Amino acid sequence: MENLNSLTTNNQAVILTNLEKILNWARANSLWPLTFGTSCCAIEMMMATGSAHYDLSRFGAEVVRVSPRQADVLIVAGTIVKRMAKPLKMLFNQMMDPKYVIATGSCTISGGPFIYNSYTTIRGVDKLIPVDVYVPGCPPRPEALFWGILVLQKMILQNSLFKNKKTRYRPVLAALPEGICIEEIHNEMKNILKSKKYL
Amino acid sequence: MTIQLKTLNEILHNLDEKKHWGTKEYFINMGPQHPSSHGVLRFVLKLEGEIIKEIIPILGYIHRGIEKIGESVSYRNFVHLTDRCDYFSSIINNWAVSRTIEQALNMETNDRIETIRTIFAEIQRIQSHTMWWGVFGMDLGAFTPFFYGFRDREFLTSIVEETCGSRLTMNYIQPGGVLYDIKSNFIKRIKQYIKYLRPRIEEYERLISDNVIVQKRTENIGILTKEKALSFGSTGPVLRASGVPLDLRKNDSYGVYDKVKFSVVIGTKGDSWDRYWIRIEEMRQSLNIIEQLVDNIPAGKHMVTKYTTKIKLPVGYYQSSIETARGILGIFVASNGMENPYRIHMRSPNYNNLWSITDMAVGLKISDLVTIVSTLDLIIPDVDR
Amino acid sequence: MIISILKDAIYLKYGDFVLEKSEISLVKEVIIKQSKFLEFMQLVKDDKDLKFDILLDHTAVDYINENVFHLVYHLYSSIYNHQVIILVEVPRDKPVISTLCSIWRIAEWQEREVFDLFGILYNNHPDLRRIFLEDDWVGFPLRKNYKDNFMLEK
Amino acid sequence: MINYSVDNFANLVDNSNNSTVIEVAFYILSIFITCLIFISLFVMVVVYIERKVAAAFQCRVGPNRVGWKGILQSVADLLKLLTKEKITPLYSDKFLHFISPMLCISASFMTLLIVPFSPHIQIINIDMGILYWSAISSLGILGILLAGWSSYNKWSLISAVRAASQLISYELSIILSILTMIIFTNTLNIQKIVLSQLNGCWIWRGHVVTLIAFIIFFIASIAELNKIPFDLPEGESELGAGFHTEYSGMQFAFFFLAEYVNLFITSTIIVILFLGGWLPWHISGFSIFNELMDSIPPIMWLLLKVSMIIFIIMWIRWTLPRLRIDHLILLEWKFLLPTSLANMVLASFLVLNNLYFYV
Repeated sequence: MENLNSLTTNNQAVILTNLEKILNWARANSLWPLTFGTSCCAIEMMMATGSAHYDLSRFGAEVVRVSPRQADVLIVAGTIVKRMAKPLKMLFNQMMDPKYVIATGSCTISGGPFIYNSYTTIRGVDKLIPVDVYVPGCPPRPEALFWGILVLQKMILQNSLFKNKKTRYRPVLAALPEGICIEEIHNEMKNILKSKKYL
Repeated sequence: MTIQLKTLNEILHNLDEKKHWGTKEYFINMGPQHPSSHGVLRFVLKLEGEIIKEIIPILGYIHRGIEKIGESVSYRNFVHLTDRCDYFSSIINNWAVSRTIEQALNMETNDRIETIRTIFAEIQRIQSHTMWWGVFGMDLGAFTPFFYGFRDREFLTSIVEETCGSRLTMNYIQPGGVLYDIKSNFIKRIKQYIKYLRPRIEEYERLISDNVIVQKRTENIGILTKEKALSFGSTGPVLRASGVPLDLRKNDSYGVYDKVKFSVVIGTKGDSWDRYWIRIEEMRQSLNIIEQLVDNIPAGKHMVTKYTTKIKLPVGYYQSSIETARGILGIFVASNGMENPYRIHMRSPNYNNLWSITDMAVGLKISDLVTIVSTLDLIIPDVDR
Repeated sequence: MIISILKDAIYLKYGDFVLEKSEISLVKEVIIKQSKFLEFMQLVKDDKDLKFDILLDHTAVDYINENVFHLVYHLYSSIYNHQVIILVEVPRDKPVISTLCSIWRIAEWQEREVFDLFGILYNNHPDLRRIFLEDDWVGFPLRKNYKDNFMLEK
Repeated sequence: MINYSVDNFANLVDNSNNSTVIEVAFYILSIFITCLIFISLFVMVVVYIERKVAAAFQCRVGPNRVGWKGILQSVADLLKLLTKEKITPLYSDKFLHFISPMLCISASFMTLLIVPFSPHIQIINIDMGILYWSAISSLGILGILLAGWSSYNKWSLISAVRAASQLISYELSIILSILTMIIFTNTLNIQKIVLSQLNGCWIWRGHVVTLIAFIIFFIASIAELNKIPFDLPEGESELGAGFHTEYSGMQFAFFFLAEYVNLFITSTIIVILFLGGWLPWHISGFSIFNELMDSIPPIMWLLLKVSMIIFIIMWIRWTLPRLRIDHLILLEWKFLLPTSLANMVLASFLVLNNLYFYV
């Protein structure tokens, strides 16, 4: 396999291009979510996957599998606490490749309303498992979850996950205008916090 | 003075030695990620074939330490946190905290605020019961009620969202009033909804209650007698199913519940069927309450004190409880005169309803355990806080 | 019943159990001596005109500067629909009190929660272990002097 | 009246006695390929229809983004399952874990041989067609049992034991209701059974008796297919994913495929025994009506009737909740079995005194 890759020009195996497109199309259009709801975001996730108004089965993600073996996408919905970290990691490792993770809700992105003074909440799920798509909101509306799934589908179709499996793209980066990188934003936020102007 | 501290492994270990293991009994772990565990409630079951010999609920998989956060957060901010506990009766939780603060500062609220609060509390109760009915159907194996329950709840959520601004964690009732005044077409839409939901509840009855499979799976399953219900501290529909007419809306008559005619629904045997049937009846009662209130909402200001005034409770203990969709929610505040409470504790209805399962589910099968858990209508983030 | 009448009724009937009358705050709490606590609770439950048959709530408050724990028991009677809060003071260095499992079954798990978060021990409690936190968790989070480097102090 | 001469592929090859080994091999290969193509097309269509029907019952839309109106949805599912990673759990019984999906899918494939699409299109017309079907379909139970046992997971063990007890006990009432029909048709050959219903399908010719046999067969076949209200083996809310918890990718697709092939085969058997297989729907008096009905080819008739039965099964699947394990066994042993036995006695009484229509 190694020498084959060297043959390719932009790290894209010439022979596989069309086959890969078909497989990506198949994987993108039949994402089977794994039910993993802990708190209030789980209700919005159920609202999206299981309710008559917002119907996730339009995008092919209707079959909500219970066992991690048959699931493709792990929608982490709700606060993750220290005691839940081990089962979450075990579940993620039990899932079969190609697997994706959508972190819905501000609790999974950064700990949400329980960041300060909570002795158990994990501040951000990406400390535990690699996350593909972040869906902000507390709880995010079902349409926001659809946005997350459509972004994931686009990423799969663009084959942006397979090129280098180690680094997972963070969509936040994609939305940044040219010339600005994430570190600048972090420093700016730190100064504001230190200066306590907002109090 | 016999204090023996134990750990879970010791419990699981001596469960093995206590009874010599026949080849039949074995351990199973209805893990934190289980479709019918309503969240992250974990049961360790000791099974013999399919019959449950012993059941150990294990919590803490969503314990965020809300009471510890409560000690470093001002009273107005704590109202946000109560939304994240029992997210199916979030407005009623907000009302509990605001009522405690209003009683402590004996802050008077006018009639308009009280009627709006009662209307929204009943709306929240209907939302929670339709959601419960859908999940109850799903736990019994029928997938369609899940969608019907959500469909009806969705109409109500859009009405509430128009006024409160958010779908699930409303944070609508603040100490001293209500955050926003009700929108102009709120009354019209609520009346439409009442006309829409009444035949729907008949449809619910036809789909699930008249179904002989459901009746067979819920009658005489998980019987909670009156004495046991009281000693297990269960409240709300679970206690009323065992025949105890304890409903704070009637006894304490806060809000405008005393001006409204509604009956407290009581069961007889306290089995899963009673707990099921009571919630369906309670949905009808809530509809009646809203119908009586929605026409004559008195005029007045929707907020007595400005939203940004700081709240400082005098030193001492304050306690008030309120009837949520699942039971009595008590807020206990110990204040030392500072801006944030010295100690704040929520008496969660789900936490106390949960433990009666250790006595009810012994000797029944796994599918009965699933029925009982879903008739107890537990919300695990409210159990763990 | 109005709160004050209920408190006076308890003072009248069980005067020697009561530690001191508290008038300062609105809530209907009655402070009880630690020694005769279990006996008082049993009496209060079976008393024919009080009949507190539901132990609604049990929690604790940590007064670190007075070096004392206040244990709060919130009782409710489903027949007369009145409620009372019973307080017991327990020294901070030796927080031991007898369990109420024999009177109300729910006490077993409410006490386990208070043990888990405050570290208060209950003698002859059938199954005293942590309920929310891992068994090997060090320290009791809700105590005022609880230090944890995982926690972000605001 | 069209006289249906029963000749099909099997006879052509047999009487040419000088058929060499290569011809036979080529013949079997062609059968296998046609079966594979038919089955994969059929399953994809039924999966799509099941999702759309379920969506209609639950007042939602169902897949409509993938391809025109969601047609390619099941194609996407199949391709994704093809390329999913395969796993054999560490402590599982490797060989059994590998073989059990094969068992399941081969059991349902082998029963494809006797499906009479039309008088000419049938792979083999063996004399004891129905007996062959009931024998082979019980092989599927073995696959499920091995799957649950070998995947070293307590939940799938419970579900496998539940599946075994359920399928074996409902096998009884299926075979008994087949026997009552054989009393009427007194032949096991499938084409002959269909031809025996030339002037009226059995369901109303044998009036009460065949109606009871139809109902019992229908209930027992739903239980055989693990469809709600009998889906205890993979009850979503009780056992999670049931016996196929530890299977992923193509192995899970085999169980999925086997389930739908069994659905097709069982509904064809119902159609053959009770609704007059590929025979057009004739009303004795109206000759023009009958000519019109004859214009539709027999294979369309069979697929029409089969899809009707499949729709009813789907309808039941999306409305009823699930039975409990002891109610399930109680229903079979205490209710279905005695009625089907009494039904058989009644059937023999009817046949002896020629009391059914069009004797």
